[in-house]
Amino acid sequence: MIDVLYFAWVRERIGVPREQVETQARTVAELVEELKGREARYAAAFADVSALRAAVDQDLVDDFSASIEGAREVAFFPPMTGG
Amino acid sequence: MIDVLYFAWVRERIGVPREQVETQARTVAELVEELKGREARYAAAFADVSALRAAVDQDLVDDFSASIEGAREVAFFPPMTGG
Amino acid sequence: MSAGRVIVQEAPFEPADVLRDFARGRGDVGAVVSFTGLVRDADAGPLVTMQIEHYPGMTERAIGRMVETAIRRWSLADCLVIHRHGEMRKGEVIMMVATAARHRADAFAAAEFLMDYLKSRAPFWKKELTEDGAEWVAAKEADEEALRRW
Amino acid sequence: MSAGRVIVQEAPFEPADVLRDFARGRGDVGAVVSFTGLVRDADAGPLVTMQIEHYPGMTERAIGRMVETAIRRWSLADCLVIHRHGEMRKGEVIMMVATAARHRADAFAAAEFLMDYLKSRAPFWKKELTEDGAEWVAAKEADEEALRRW
Repeated sequence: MIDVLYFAWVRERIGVPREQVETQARTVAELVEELKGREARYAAAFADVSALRAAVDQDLVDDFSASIEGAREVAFFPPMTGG
Repeated sequence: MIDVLYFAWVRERIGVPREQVETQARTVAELVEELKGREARYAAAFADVSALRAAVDQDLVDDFSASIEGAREVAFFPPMTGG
Repeated sequence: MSAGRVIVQEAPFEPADVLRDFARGRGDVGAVVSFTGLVRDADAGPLVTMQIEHYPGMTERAIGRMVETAIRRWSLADCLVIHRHGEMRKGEVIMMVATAARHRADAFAAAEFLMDYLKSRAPFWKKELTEDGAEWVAAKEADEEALRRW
Repeated sequence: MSAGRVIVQEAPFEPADVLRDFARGRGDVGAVVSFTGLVRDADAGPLVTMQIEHYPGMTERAIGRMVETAIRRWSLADCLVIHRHGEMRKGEVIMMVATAARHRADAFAAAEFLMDYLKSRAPFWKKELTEDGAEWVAAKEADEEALRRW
């Protein structure tokens, strides 16, 4: 079980801010593929992964090939707009 | 008659902050030559003109060939250290 | 050198009060730079409110690392970041960065570095509400570009 | 765009109080940058006091022109320079620059431009008094160099 978090318009499209997911995925990309297969709202949220960023255990990953093995939480969100 | 002003260590070497000078000088450089001829303290203050800056009527001049004709005041000082 | 300070909060704050206490009473600080980010009208038109979402936990962690890097790289005497989340109106303060160093070039560079990183690498997302509706602010290519200079 | 403000004074002032009122209550300002210059220990050792001499009249005129240039070049919404002269102790505020713009890059660039010009083109001369005696601060080649980027 892994906590999956969504922020900004990713959260709005998926409809929940976080959920627990039972997964065999070993990378962020594999997790995305699993989620896309679930329901239309996931497919909509993950349609263009180039518009998305991810963090594994609160560390931003460089790309979606990053491992999630042993991770407690994975988060998906659009590019940040702080400051 | 022209007002000649001195600042920082130029003022300290010459011993006065300002004075009125009767001069025929047409440029800053000519004024410097006249002043150097007056007394040792002027010669000391103007010994190394590359260490000095000048302003004519409160405008910094690029070099000592600047005209002082019609000017009300000329100032001499070391490079500025504001901020 | 200092540990710096990172504050993430919903409540409004007054940058003037923060600046008053920042890096004072020290003999080694010649330069203090502050940056204040304010809610302004959207590029699309007059703003009603701005909402800022963030990722609790990751936010403090990500900013903390930026602050550590800045302190080390520019030998800062002190460094502070305060960033709000939640809802705010036009003219309200969103965030503030302050840096203190012996010389001005270090204080300026560190503040700009922090701003560039906060803009694109701290987990905040802005949503602008105008008369025409609500819109998530899009990240700008220029902001990504700005990171490359560091 | 604004006319900006230049203040040259002997009296101490509190940058926090200045920042509190600066460029507030406007819808077009997203970024405010402030720089505060403080008296710190001399490179030669612990400082007793610093004395700053200036050229009354030329000072206001020279800074006024720098401020006008900055406002025009970076489309500043507001701009302020306060610079003290006379005697001050370690830790006291010497001067302050504040800039306000729509975007952060303009506010930062304008503040750094003003600092670089104030350093080498505004008629101030600093004298440091340490235990070893009084010494006029020498202009640095690095400060002259800094002007070339503008």
